[in-house]
Amino acid sequence: MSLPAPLDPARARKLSAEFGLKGDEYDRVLAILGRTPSLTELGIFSVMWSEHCSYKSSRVWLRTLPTKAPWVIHGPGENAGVIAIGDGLAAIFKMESHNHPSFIEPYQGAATGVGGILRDVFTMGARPIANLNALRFGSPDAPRMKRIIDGVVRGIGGYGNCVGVPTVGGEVNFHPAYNGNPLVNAMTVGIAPADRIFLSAAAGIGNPVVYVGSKTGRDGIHGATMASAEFSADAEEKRPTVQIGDPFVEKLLIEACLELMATDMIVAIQDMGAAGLTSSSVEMAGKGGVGIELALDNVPQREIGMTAYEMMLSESQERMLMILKPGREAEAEAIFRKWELDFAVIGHLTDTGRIVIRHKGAIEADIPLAPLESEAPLYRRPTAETPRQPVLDATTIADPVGITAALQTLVGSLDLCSRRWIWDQYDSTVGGQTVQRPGGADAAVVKLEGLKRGLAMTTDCTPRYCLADPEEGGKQAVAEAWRNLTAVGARPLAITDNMNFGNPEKPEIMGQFAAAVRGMAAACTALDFPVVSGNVSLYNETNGAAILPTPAIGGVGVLEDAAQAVGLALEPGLDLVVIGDT
Amino acid sequence: MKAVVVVFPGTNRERDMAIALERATGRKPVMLFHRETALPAGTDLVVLPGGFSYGDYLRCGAMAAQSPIMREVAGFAAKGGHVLGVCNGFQILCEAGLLPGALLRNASLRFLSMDCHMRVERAGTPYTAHWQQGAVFRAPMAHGDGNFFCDDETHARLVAENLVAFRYCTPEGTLTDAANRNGARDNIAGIVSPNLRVCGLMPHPEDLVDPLMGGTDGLPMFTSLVDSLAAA
Amino acid sequence: MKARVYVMPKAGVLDPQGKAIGHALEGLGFAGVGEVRAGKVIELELAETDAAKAKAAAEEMARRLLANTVIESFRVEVL
Amino acid sequence: MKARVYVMPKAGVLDPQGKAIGHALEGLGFAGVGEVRAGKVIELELAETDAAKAKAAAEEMARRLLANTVIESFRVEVL
Ligand SMILES: Nc1ncnc2c1ncn2[C@@H]1O[C@H](COP(=O)(O)OP(=O)(O)O)[C@@H](O)[C@H]1O
Repeated sequence: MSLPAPLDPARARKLSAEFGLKGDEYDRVLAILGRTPSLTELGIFSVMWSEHCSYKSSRVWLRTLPTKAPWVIHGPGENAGVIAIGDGLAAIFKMESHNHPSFIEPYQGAATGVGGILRDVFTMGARPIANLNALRFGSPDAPRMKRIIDGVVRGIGGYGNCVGVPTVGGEVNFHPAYNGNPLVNAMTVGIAPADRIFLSAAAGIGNPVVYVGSKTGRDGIHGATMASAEFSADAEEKRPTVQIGDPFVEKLLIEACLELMATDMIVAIQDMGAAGLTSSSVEMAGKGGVGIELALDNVPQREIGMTAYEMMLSESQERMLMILKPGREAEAEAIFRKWELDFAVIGHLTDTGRIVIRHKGAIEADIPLAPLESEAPLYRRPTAETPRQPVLDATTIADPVGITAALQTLVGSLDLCSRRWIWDQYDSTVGGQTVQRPGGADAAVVKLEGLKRGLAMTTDCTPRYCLADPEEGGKQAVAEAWRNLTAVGARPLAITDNMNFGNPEKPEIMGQFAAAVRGMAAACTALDFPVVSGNVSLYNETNGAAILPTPAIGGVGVLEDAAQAVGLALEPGLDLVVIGDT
Repeated sequence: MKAVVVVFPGTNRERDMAIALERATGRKPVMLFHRETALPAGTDLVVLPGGFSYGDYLRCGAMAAQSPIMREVAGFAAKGGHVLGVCNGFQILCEAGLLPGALLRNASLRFLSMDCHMRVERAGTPYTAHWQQGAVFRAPMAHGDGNFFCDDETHARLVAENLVAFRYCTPEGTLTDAANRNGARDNIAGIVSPNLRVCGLMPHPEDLVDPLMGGTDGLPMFTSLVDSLAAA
Repeated sequence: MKARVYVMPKAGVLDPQGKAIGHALEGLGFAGVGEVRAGKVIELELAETDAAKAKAAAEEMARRLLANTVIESFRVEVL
Repeated sequence: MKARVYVMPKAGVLDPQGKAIGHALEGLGFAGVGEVRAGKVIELELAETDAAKAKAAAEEMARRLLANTVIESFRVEVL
């Protein structure tokens, strides 16, 4: 078999740095391949070993989080977390960030963030029943910030409303530390029969690899290529890095996938998230311990003249990759055609343990999968503890304005003022199961169609606490999620998290991260409230200044009877009772 | 009453509608995919539910109005069949010419998701039989393009022939600009055809048929239909 | 051939989008902006090579789908 | 003067609306329709009477508000 055309060795090393690989990381690429990589291979290594895909800075810490409980069906490691909620059902949920894209193009960035997290959930067989979000904006007076806030809110609504998944809750903070780096974290909760969960591990040598959804374009191919004119001789400006969402296609994809999942044709399925075709094919084959061969000529393409490199790195939205049982292609295709979606067999599984990419009669990549995973960089980066803040004695603090004025100032402050203008743009009732809408209770409550049972859900984090003391802040965020769930009458079951931090190569940032994880782990253990999924977003910095440490927590709990849900509206004639020390 | 709920690509409130219909009739409606070219035998009521058919691209409801099944729905209506369109379904009925007028972008240009109040302007139709004339009820709305528009001539006819079924109002029943969140002409929230058989409205009575979801204000529409159609 | 279909709100039809844009331009400090109307352009690649036929086809598309003549008027240009 | 600002999705940027319209035209039986792109036209009444200045002003409005230049390109015409 012929080998992929290697890059010029000196150029390859230079390019690897542009693609974000460190020198020693590139040395490992050379060792694994035993030769200089082709452009496509370098692209695959660089995305698989990116912080985003490999969790190389955070993994050692994430491992310390408690992830088990009798009701946990699948913890971290799958597309989303899965817990048993009774009646033979499972709740599937996860939270994910779309911070940087939302800064570049707020509407589309936020919209595609919602689209991505929805796919993570329905790819496991769940019908999405609710969306939530956790937003951090800069000072409204900062440049562009009003447009960012407006665009993000409209983008979340635009996507969720169109796919018909109610947006039932969320939280918003403002702080100048987010001026150049707003955070957009989106969460989806779905429901599936507990014995019909779909996983991503590929199996069955010879089984077809199937591509469904939208066509592939040059969306979101990372900046480095844009900079290297060589790959875009025909005018760089034609190559937008912004991904555009198509919630209409996503809605069709949900219906088509659920229809296919009701049959027994699927062996494995995964959405194409960041670095779409690369991460999905590598992860599916890697998890299954098999090889995979792709024929890119068969990939549905939106643009003319796309290269193997571009197709493997494209982040076009609304696409999924599946392994089907042999001989079932035509039946599956009929379902996707009915929903007017693209469907293509683009490869098959092999027993070689390698990923082989063919395009236009040439081999563009040939990489052994095991070392791509086992040799992936893993860092235990140095940490510096956050200096302890002095503890203030509240009784010694002067009260210059009086309690009424203080209360008015607080209620009118950005962090506490009404969020109605936000959730008035989100369809919170579609589905007809929303028992507690935004603003109605400490957590949203959604009933399960046809059953008494309901789920409660919430997102929580107070970044200024985390800045003052990341460990206590991490603890507090978990505890607040737990309290909000119990406050509506639900039994808290598990959380997902979205760890938003600055540059992990700085010890003080890594120290914040480690401390927040410590605090979260302590709270999760104490409350029997495991982490079942999550996402990490690092390098949230502008001109060297980091955002506040923001470990956003998404909590889910169950109510045996949704009719028992309690809201927060006070009614005349009731007694007020305070529980706990003030 | 045999109800059929049409599902277009992008329809997303068909389940809400099915729940409301089942609650009122005791039987599940038939869910009909838009590619079908015939209505089931014995259909009493066709419902075009809410959602974003074809992504609301171009104009809300424009592409769905051209679907194969819509020729059947038009024929059914022409023969005096009952057709209800809610939200996107209302937009589709207007685009298909089964009801007059059009639904423009909300005056605020924003998607509006909130409860609104409506006054029943025409009681005694198959859709409003269980309300008193002038009754006020609540329903969620959730739309970006619900701003009802029609030209002067059409408006005069709607008023003269008493075809305005619902108007946006305050909880007390007063017609104000503030209660007319989407900017609709003359506070119009819903209309009926001259034979009273075709009805379109923007808000979602089907989402308020259960005390658990905040009330049963929307239920009379469905019980009215059951009574009117069972008698027919 | 390429055809462009321009679709504009009819005179007398409320144009909330145009109005909002007018407001926003004012807010940005642009002076001397009068009425603003917001419409759509749809660009079509047509296999047809005869200009008159292409125009007729695009007009038919506009009538049947691209414009809603209750609220919009259209104009077709062939390039 | 009157200025028209045409705003189109940039080449290569996904245009979900154009795609859906293309599908629908096909469904209606129109043959030979290739790519469809959907954009906006904004018609502005300007007090300015000098064509060059009016054009410059409209271009500035497009850059600052009417077009999202991350994903859209624009073209100004003065009538
Ligand atoms: N971004 C958002 N999206 C949807 N709902 C939101 C958002 N932000 C806040 N909310 C809703 O507004 C209400 C008040 O929010 P918040 O002040 O964060 O509540 P709490 O402090 O009780 O957790 C909650 O019901 C919450 O779900």
